[in-house]
This record gives sequence, structure tokens and C-alpha cells, in this order.
Amino acid sequence: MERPRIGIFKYSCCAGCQFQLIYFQEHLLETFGAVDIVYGRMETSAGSEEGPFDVVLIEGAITESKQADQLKAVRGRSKYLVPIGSCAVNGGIPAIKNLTPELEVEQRVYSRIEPIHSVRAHPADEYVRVDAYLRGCPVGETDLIELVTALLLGTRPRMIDYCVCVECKRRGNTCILVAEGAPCMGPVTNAGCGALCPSNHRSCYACWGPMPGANAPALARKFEAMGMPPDEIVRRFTEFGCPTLEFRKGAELYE
Amino acid sequence: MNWILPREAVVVAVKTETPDTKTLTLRLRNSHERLDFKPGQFNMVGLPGIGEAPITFSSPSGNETFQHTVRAVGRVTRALTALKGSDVLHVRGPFGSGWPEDEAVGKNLLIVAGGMGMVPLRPFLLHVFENRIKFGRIVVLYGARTPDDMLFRDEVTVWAEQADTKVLLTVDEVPVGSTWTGPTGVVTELFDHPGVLLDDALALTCGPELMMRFVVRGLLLRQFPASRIYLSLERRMRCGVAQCGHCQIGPKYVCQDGPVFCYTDLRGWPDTLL
Amino acid sequence: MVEPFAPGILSKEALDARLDALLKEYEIVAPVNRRGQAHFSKIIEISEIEWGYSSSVIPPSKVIYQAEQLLMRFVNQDGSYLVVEQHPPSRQRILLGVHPCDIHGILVLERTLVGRWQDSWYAGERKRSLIIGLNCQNPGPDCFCSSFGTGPFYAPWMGQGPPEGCDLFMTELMSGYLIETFTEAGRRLLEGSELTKPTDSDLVEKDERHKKTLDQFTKHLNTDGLDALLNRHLEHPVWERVGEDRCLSCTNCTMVCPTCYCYDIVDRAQLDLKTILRWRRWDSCQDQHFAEVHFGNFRPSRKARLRQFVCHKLSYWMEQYGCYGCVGCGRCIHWCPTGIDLTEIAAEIRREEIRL
Amino acid sequence: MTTKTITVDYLARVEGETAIEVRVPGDPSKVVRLRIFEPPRFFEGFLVGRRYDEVGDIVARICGICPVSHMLTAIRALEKAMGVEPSEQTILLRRIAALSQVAASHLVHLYMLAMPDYMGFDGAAEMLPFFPDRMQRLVRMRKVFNDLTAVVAGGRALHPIGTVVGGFTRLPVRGELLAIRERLLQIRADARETVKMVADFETPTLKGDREYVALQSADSYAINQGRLTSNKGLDASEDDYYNCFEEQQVDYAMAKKVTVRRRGGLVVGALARLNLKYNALFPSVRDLARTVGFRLPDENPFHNNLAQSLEVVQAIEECVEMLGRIELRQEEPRVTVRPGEGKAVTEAPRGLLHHWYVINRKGVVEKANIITPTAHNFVNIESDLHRLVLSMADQPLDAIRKACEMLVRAYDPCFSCSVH
Ligand SMILES: Cc1cc2nc3c(=O)[nH]c(=O)nc-3n(C[C@H](O)[C@H](O)[C@H](O)COP(=O)(O)OP(=O)(O)OC[C@H]3O[C@@H](n4cnc5c(N)ncnc54)[C@H](O)[C@@H]3O)c2cc1C
Ligand code: SF4
Ligand code: SF4
Ligand code: SF4
Repeated sequence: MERPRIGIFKYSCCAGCQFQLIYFQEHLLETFGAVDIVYGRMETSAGSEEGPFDVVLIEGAITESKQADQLKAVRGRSKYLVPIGSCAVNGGIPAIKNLTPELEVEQRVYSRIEPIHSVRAHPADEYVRVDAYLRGCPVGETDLIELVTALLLGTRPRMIDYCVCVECKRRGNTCILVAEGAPCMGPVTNAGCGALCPSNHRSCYACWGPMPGANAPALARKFEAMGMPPDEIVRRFTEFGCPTLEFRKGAELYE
Repeated sequence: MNWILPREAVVVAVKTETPDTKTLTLRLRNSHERLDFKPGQFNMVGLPGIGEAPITFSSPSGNETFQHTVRAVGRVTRALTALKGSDVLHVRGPFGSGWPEDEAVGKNLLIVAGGMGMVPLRPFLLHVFENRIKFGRIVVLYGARTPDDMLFRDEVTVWAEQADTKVLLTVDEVPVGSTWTGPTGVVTELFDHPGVLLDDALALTCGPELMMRFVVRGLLLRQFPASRIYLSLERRMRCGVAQCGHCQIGPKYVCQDGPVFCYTDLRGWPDTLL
Repeated sequence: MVEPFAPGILSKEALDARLDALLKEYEIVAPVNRRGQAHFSKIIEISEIEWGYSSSVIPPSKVIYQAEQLLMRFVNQDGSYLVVEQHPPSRQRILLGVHPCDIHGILVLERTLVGRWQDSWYAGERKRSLIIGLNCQNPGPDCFCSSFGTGPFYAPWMGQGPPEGCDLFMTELMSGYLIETFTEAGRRLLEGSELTKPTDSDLVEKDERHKKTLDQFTKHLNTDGLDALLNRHLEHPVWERVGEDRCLSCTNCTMVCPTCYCYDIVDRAQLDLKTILRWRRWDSCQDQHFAEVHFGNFRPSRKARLRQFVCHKLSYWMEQYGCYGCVGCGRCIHWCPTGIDLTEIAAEIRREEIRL
Repeated sequence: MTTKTITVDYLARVEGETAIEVRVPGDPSKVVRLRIFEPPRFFEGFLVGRRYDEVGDIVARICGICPVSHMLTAIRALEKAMGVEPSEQTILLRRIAALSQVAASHLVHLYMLAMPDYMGFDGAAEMLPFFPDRMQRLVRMRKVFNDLTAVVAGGRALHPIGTVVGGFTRLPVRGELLAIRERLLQIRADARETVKMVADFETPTLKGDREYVALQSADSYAINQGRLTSNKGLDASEDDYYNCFEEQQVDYAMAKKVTVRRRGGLVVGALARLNLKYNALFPSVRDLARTVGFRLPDENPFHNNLAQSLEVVQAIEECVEMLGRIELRQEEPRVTVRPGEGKAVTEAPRGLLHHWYVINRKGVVEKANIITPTAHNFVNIESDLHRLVLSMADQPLDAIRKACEMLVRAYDPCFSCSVH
């Protein structure tokens, strides 16, 4: 198998997923051996965004129209296109701003807003067809290795598609939602992190975004029954991935 | 030998059946071993790193080689159909029940296949034609989406020429330029052809579950006894031995109690299209 | 089967001393308190054991049947993969303080994993585990083992046959622990301890404690013809209502159930593709993708998945294995974040059938 | 002389997105521009309305390389706003978390972003086949620091989850800490090797008078807390931050420019810290600095890399010392929500980081402001570019462009942070 030609495009985000991807811990040397990074501004000054690519990884939410234009162009140059990290997969943290009128958010930060060209933050699949999702904030190692090895094996990756509770129970944790009434988002959040938060005695705050098809309203009602005020329930479902249908359904019950 | 450990098999030949379906002729790599199975049983066929999928035997047992006919629909099946001669893959099995061979003896047989459904029926039919005198009249109804999706066309033509055998083919649609002159329409429409619904018959069917739903209904409406209808089902499977739990229908394990079931055993359970 | 050995009484101190001695020789897995919840964990000191626990989060059967098991390793040698088998450890260990419901949980789980086809890892882990049972005198609000006869005090399974599923059995009494010995291996564990013969009042006390514990149960399930009842109501509105309004598809119910066995098999390749690991890990019928095949999903709705769980436990199991799949431990109820309760569902169905 | 323009459309190997525009020679003061086009995400805008317990997790996502700095700065500002006093143990653990992240960040910069310049490669991947031992050294060291961050700050090095207002959701166990201490001792030699490697880089020389700003405290090499000090006489409490500094928007960049009031540009970061608090370094680190030729004051911005490598050694020594003496007491974060205002300034890997919050009685943020190291350095990066271009006016454009890129990189700027 030839080394797959990879392009990495960063949009609005913290660049953490790229760090996780390229510099990630013990796998750094193997990753470099396994793939050919044809374009990636944080990695190399060589290469061009013209491709062609086997795989393009999209990092960050789309918050400017010229990002969307480039994204569409890049889609045409790549066999596969995979959003990596919550920002690109479901809007992530940058999409919190969508809850407030854009102008108001901008004015809170800049006194002159003429130079600003921002639009609402959207995940990549709002603009282009995507082939898989590499979830996490930052991207999870298990899925990441699965993606790379699937490419090398010439097959489709099997991404983790269940919720955090599955990993939480496989680790043998006490459920803190039940035992302590902690507002854990595990039941509606896509797994892959290894149930990091519940294992460290804290509620999952949904940094991987929703598990597709999650029953957010049922969890929102549970939070209400626990005595959580409506504005706090809304915040639980809008910290990560608030543009997604699943979390919208949870939040809108209490808006 | 631990049943979960796969055995290596070597691809002896690959035959393209339709654009997305191939028949692999395989031989166990360890030449001392032979695979004995019944028509209708299946193997878990896999590749390291890709995974495993349940695949029925498409050839009869008793030879040094055995065959699997695979349609590329996903991760495992795509990798299997990409294999070439002398490649190595993994098999473990055989698992599951087969077609009711003993019960079929002395009876007329109504075989109803849809698309890939012919795969598990083929070894059974080959067995029947091999032992022709043990069985009564044979009717084979075979439907496919298009003429090009019809499997084992050469063999089907041969079967049609056998004594006391009727073979009727139908397709859902005829693409422009096709030389198809046979009937179009769903396979159940063939029930009303003369000589199809015989007395003292056993009906064996395999195909998409929705098709089998209409086959069963069509037969029941025509007073065919439910206890004489056998179907082969498809479910997700990880183990093949009634442990992974994925294939259950009510109290039935498709991998162990099936994949061939008598209709009366399935009747009434939820989560099927039947 | 070994004949039961004569029961004896061991004082609390003598028991601790015995366990202390055993701890030097064996790995002991016992209930310990972690942030207010009992968990079966490897102990370092006897004082960690929480004797009066009610129910552990993860059942002991799932200490034996591990969440993630490496099945085999494929090692690439000149382009083809060699299968390298993985063997379970063989060192003996003690599972201590297992409640009767959970002993039955092990027996039920075994009907799947060690039947015609034996899961060698489960079998290996089971074989190396000596089980010391403990009668339960502290049922929780969600427990209903009394309805199935699987607890709170141990009796041979479904009232018949020789005692199974444990080597030793203990009941806490005023004078110490009443110890019943069921196997030769169990008897050897006691070697070196002076057991006294139980007095009549000890045995009376045991019965009284049993009765007193039975009185504490607040949850009950009418198991009379339960399998047939559910089979008649596979389309009851309760499935849709509870499934859609409350079920999170989070899988907690099945993950904590002592008898749930469903698993998935996944391959994980290393980046250089030199080694590929094949893992088996707990799966759940509550997962959305559980019944998915390439052309669709046979249980696409929460209604269908919830029905599968409840009906499997309370009905289908009977046809499959000749017993119920539920031992009444109450974990699925307790740990369901929205409190879905299979006894309530069964009761609702029964109520309506009676009314009609 | 004709005026030519140097542009770098999208500077590679820095964190985030920027372009460089320099006109040669012209009047550089008007045309030296760091056109930071990193798209703004408006953190200060959408933090309004979020509750205090979300803020740490949210601001961590400002930056994928110094999330711990953002978390710790925000958390301390919020603690001040609500009157929460972190325990001694919490303060110590936070210091370990911060140091581990500083070291990891420096290492990535040194090996992956900066080093290719000095070795004549486009990137680390291209360099790997030629210098596998160096990359292995990086992997060894970074892994230890990442694991230390994860163990202390909670679960993972990037966006850790255990660090919250009031303390930690889970405390490490002593065994974990001692195991990492052992591993730190094992990479000591690697870190020293790194210093020597960086000292051997051939750097351009660029002298000039600048104001270095860093936090200082009496008893340590200040990281998470201290007084604002500079070589030009600044000495103020973090609460006086806005009396000392000024933040201004510019039209060509999404990041704002920070200046010292009534004075102008400033330099923050490893070199500034070393220049100001050299004496707070461990003696062994000072010895090492002397051996490789570090002399006070060091005014060459390219030597920021050397300063970073020395800080890695310092981080190891400090962490080894702290991990050796720490006694863990079980404690849970305790917070009573109350309205207030809080400011905090810390030393992120790249220099001074400031967070300011006003929260209401429900603990919800009403106002927020965040000022990052790169914003503090912004003015000086441009004026250093100016100096550099003037000093190289007679050289070919390509050489000037390359030197400009190297200069910007030497500052280890983070545009994701600076714009946020
Ligand atoms: C008894 C029996 C006999 C069969 N005989 C034949 C035959 O002879 N020939 C033939 O071509 N086919 C046969 N099939 C069908 C064949 O098994 C399926 O087509 C095959 O399993 C598809 O597997 P795949 O990996 O190629 O497809 P995929 O679509 O990749 O996987 C199959 C399903 O598994 C799910 N899945 C995959 N990975 C994951 C994951 N990580 N997590 C959750 N879900 C996942 C997918 O959602 C998908 O629905 C038979 C099936 C059965 C049950
Ligand atoms: S703690 Fe959270 S993730 Fe874990 S089982 Fe409970 S709800 Fe699920
Ligand atoms: S438990 Fe939730 S918040 Fe925590 S790391 Fe996992 S997905 Fe993120
Ligand atoms: S179904 Fe529920 S109550 Fe019954 S054994 Fe399983 S977890 Fe316990």
C-alpha cells in the first residue's frame, strides 16, 4: 500500500486536533512513517493546497464564507474528506456564539467590526459531503488509529458510534448521574474518550458532541426532575455541538 | 480446537458472477483438514484487521475445495471480493442448521430465490440433482433485480432441462439494451403459473426479507401449509455460536437455530419483516 | 456433584484470620466501598471488605466475564498473518462475598457462555475462581430476587438439584459466620480453621434472619406465567411509551446485568500493520446499531430495543435456556438514569390483561 | 532604490494563521505587518452567559497547545471573583500542571516548528529520516510531560478535565506521581542535550533595546502567579493590569495589539522570563546556561529558543523536586457562588496571559476579557521585523523572507490564542 497523501486544513479552532494528530505521543514516528503529509501549514512549509489528496482532514468550524469556498474546492480534490474534532464535526465550542445574534457577539469583542467577516459557526458537513467523522475534543486516539489503519488496509474505518456510558460501564465505573445526581451528559454523548470524565469523578460535558440519534429530550427531562433550572439545562446542551439536531432537541425544551 | 480461532483458507479460483458478486473457490491451507458441512450452513469468513462476516457455503460438501459466493456490500465483503488467486483468508465453521434434507426426501420441492438468495439454495439444489430419484417434482422460481443480477445462470439453464423440473425466472426491471425476454415482476407472481404449486411439497426460500414476507403470504393465501415453508434469514453475527446475541429473533438464534427456519417457528416474533 | 459437607460456625475473628492467611496465597476479589458504592475489587487488606453491602455496581459474573478480552493476535510474517492464541491466566483467585442472586447470575450466564460451544476465556476465568457466597441481609429498594427464589438466602437453583455455583457459603449470625461447604476446593480453603458445630439456636437464627430479610423487600414481580404473558403483548403500548419518553439507549441496564452476555468483536491494527489484535467486548441490545445489517436495522426504534431487553430477560430466555434470564438483582432498575423498571412494565401488562 | 514587497501568505509551522507583509526598504514602520488572519471565534463574546463551571473547559479550547494555561488563568480569576481560596496542595499541583505544559509546548516548538529552519528542512516529517534520534528524543520527553499533565490536570494532556474552580475532581495517587518523577529523571539528559543542540543553532543577530515583562515572585520562578515586572521599572500587582497595559484593535489583524502604557511595545515569553528572573533558576540550570554561552541581558530575539530549552531543564528540576515532597491529602473542590470581579495574570509558555471576568450572583459570566502572550508581543514582533529588514537591506529577497519567517517563529507566536 502506498502511503496515503494527506492534506490538513485548519479553520476556526484551537489547532489541538492537529497537535493530537501529528505530534501525538508515542505514535508520532509511526504516523510520519505511515502517511505522506502533502499539505498542512502547521507541519511543513512545503506542499500546496492543490492536492490531489487521498484524504483531507478538516479541522475547525466554518465561520467565514471564504473558508466554505475553500472547503468546497478541496472536497473536489480529495478521495475522502474527514472532519476531525468537535469543531469540524458538530460546531464544537465556536458554535456557542450561534446562540446570540452574530453582531452582538462581535461587538462585545471588537469596537470596529468592519474588518470582520464572520458568519455563524457550522460543521463541515453543512457545506460538503463527508466520508467519516473523527470525533473528540481533541480527536480520540482510538478512532484516529482506526482511521489511519483503515486507510492503510484499504477499508472503511469502524468509528465508535455508541455513547459514553458504554465505555463508562466497561471500565466498571459507578454511574455518577444515578449515584450522585451529577448532570452527566454521558448517555447522549458519543464515546471514544474512554469515559474520561466519569472516571475522574466529574460529569461528562459532552465534548465529543452528540451520539447520532441520542435521546436528548429524555435526558433533559431527567435533569429537570433532578431540580436543575431551565437555563442550566440549556447550557448543558449548548456547550458542544449546539448546531446538531440531537442537542437542539434537548435544549429547545427549556429555552 | 477453540471455535473462535479461524483456520486459513487459500483462494484457488475467483469467478465474477455479477458486477458486485464473486465466487471464491477455497481450500483449507492445512491440507490434512477438510470442511464437512450441510447445504444451508455457513462459515464466519474474515480477514485480519477487517473483520468477519457470516457467509453461506455456495457449493456442496464433500470436495477438497468449497465455495463462497460473496456480494460486496460493506467492509468485510468488499475486502473478500477483492481477493485474488492464492490469497489467504480466514474461515471458521460450519455453523447453523442446514436445509431440511431428510424431510425433503420423497417430496415435491418449491424453491423460491431472490437475488443473492440463490447462494444458500445452490448447494441444496446441486445435492438434489445429484440424488434426483429421491425427490419428487422440482420447481425453481428465481427473481432478480435485473437480468445481470441473476446468479449461476449457466447452472440454472442446465437445471431447467432436467426431468420433472420447472424453472421460472423473473426480473424487476429490464435495462435498455438487454436481451431479456422472460417475465418481469416480483417472484410471487410466478405462483399462479400452472404446475408451480404442487401438493405434498416443501417450499424453501431465501432472498431479501421483504421478498420472503410476500413469498410466505402468497403461499399461505394459496393454502400452502405453514409448517412446510422453510426460510433462510440474515442477521448481524459476531460469533456464529449463539453467544454474541446479535442475531436473535424472539427466542431464536439465527446462527444456531437457523439460519434456515421453518416458518411456524418464526411466526409471531417481533423485529422481522416477515 | 460433591455432597454438602457439614456446616460449621466460624467466629468473626477466626474468619478474618483465615482470610488473612488466604490473602497471602490467593488474589481475593471482594466487595469494597468506593465513594459509597460496592465494587468487586482486588483487596489488599481484609478490612477493605464491605460485608453488609447490598448490591455491587458491576455483578461478580462480570468480573469473570470481562468487559474487554483480547481473543487473539495476528502477527504479520512475510505478508501473511499468523494467529497467536491468547490464554486466560490460570492462577487461582477467590471471589468473596457473592450474594445468592449473583451466584444465580453466574449460573444463568454460564448457560450461554459454557454450553455446546465453550467460551474458553470465560471458562478459564471461571475455573480459576473459587466462589465464596454470602447470604444477603440488606436488600436494596430495587431488589426483587425473592420473587425469583434466587435470593436473598441461598437455595439450590429453582429449588432443585445440588448446590451449584459456589464452593463455600456464609451467613452472618450473632455468633459469627455459619459456613456451608459445597465443594472439595471449598473445604480446602478452610483447612486450619476450627469450625464449631452450629447449635439449634444458630439454625433458628438463620431462619429468622431469612424471614426478616424477606420482609424487607419492597419490590415484587409476579412470575406466574410471565413468559407467556409477555409473548401475548409484544405490541403493548408500554413499549413505545417508555421507550420513546425515557429510554436513553445508554446501555447501562444491560452492562450491569449479571446475565447479559452480548458481545462485539473488533479488530484493532497497529499503525505499522505488523500486529492486529482481535478483541471481544461487551455489547448491548440497547445500542442503536446492535441489530443493524448492511441493508437496514431490525430494531431501529427504542421501543423495539427496550422490548428486546425486557422480553429476553422475562420471556425468551425461558425457551432458550429453560429459566428466566433475570435473577431479580435490581441493577438494571437502579442504574437506569431514567429509572425504567422492568417489574413495573410487566405489572402494567398484567394489570391490563386482568382488566380486559 | 526600488521598493519591493516581501509577503508570506500563510506562515507555516506556527500555531494558527498569519501572513507577513514587509516592504523593502521603504519606510518599514508603515508596511511591516503581521496580518493575522486567524478567524476570530469571539470567546469573550460567547463566554457571556456561560456559568463559571464551564469557563475553564471553554477557554481551554482557545489553544491546543497551552490549554492548561488558559484553564488555570481563568480558574484563578474566577476564584478571585467568588472569593474561593485554593488549598496549598491545589496551588502546588497547579504549578506542576503548568510547568509540565510549558515544557511540552516548548519541546514541540523547538523540535517541530523551529528546528527545521536551522537544519534546512520544510518540516519535521521531512527531517525525520535524517535525524531519527532527535525526533525520538522529542517523543521520549514529550510523552513524559504529557503524561504528567494528564495525571495532574486530569485524564489527558490536551484539554484536561480534572482542573476546576476550587481544585481537582480527582487527585492523583502518590504512586502515579512517583512513577513520573522517575521518568523525569530519565529524560534529564535528553533535556540537557536539547539545550546544547539549540545552542548550536546558527542564529542571526538582532540587538535592540526592548522592554521585557514577566511575572516575578520572591520565592520562585513565577508561573501561575506573581507581580508584573519589567526591565524598565514596571512593578505592579496583577489587579493593576489595565493601569499598566493597553489593548488596541488594528484593522489589518484580527489580534489586538498590547502596549505598555505611555511606553510602547513589550516582549514576553521565555527570553523575557530568563532576562528578568535568571536568579530564580536552579543553580544547575544557571550553570548549564553559562556553559552554553547564555549571557545576561540577552537581547537577541532568536535566543528565545535557547531560553525555552533552558526552561525545559528548569521544569524537570522543579517538578522532580515538587513530586518528591508532595504529600496528598484527600480534598474536594468547594465553591460557594457569589458575584464579583476577578483578574489573573500567569505565565503561559509564550508569556504573559491575562483573563478578566465579571460574574453575577448565579455564577454566570457578564463580562470577559482575555489577553494573550502573542498579543503582548505583537508590536515587538513587527518592530523586530523592521530592524531585521533594515539590517539585511542589501541581501537577496529570498534570504530576507526566510529570515523574517525565522524571526516570527522564534517568538513562538500562537495566533489561535492571540485572536481567540
Ligand atoms: C447466515 C448468513 C449467511 C450469509 N451468506 C452470505 C453469502 O453467502 N454471501 C454474501 O454475500 N452475503 C451473505 N450474508 C450476508 C453477509 O453476511 C453480509 O453482507 C455481511 O455481513 C456484510 O458485512 P460487511 O462487513 O461487508 O458489511 P458492513 O456494512 O461493513 O457491516 C455490516 C453491518 O455491520 C455494521 N457494523 C459494521 N461495523 C460496525 C461497528 N464498528 N459498530 C457497529 N456496527 C457495525 C454495519 O452497520 C452494517 O450494518 C449472509 C448472512 C448471514 C447471516
Ligand atoms: S456516569 Fe455518566 S457516562 Fe457513566 S454511566 Fe452514568 S450517565 Fe453514563
Ligand atoms: S466524558 Fe464527556 S466531556 Fe469528558 S472527555 Fe469524554 S466526551 Fe469529553
Ligand atoms: S434484568 Fe435487571 S434485575 Fe434482572 S438480573 Fe438483569 S439487571 Fe438484574
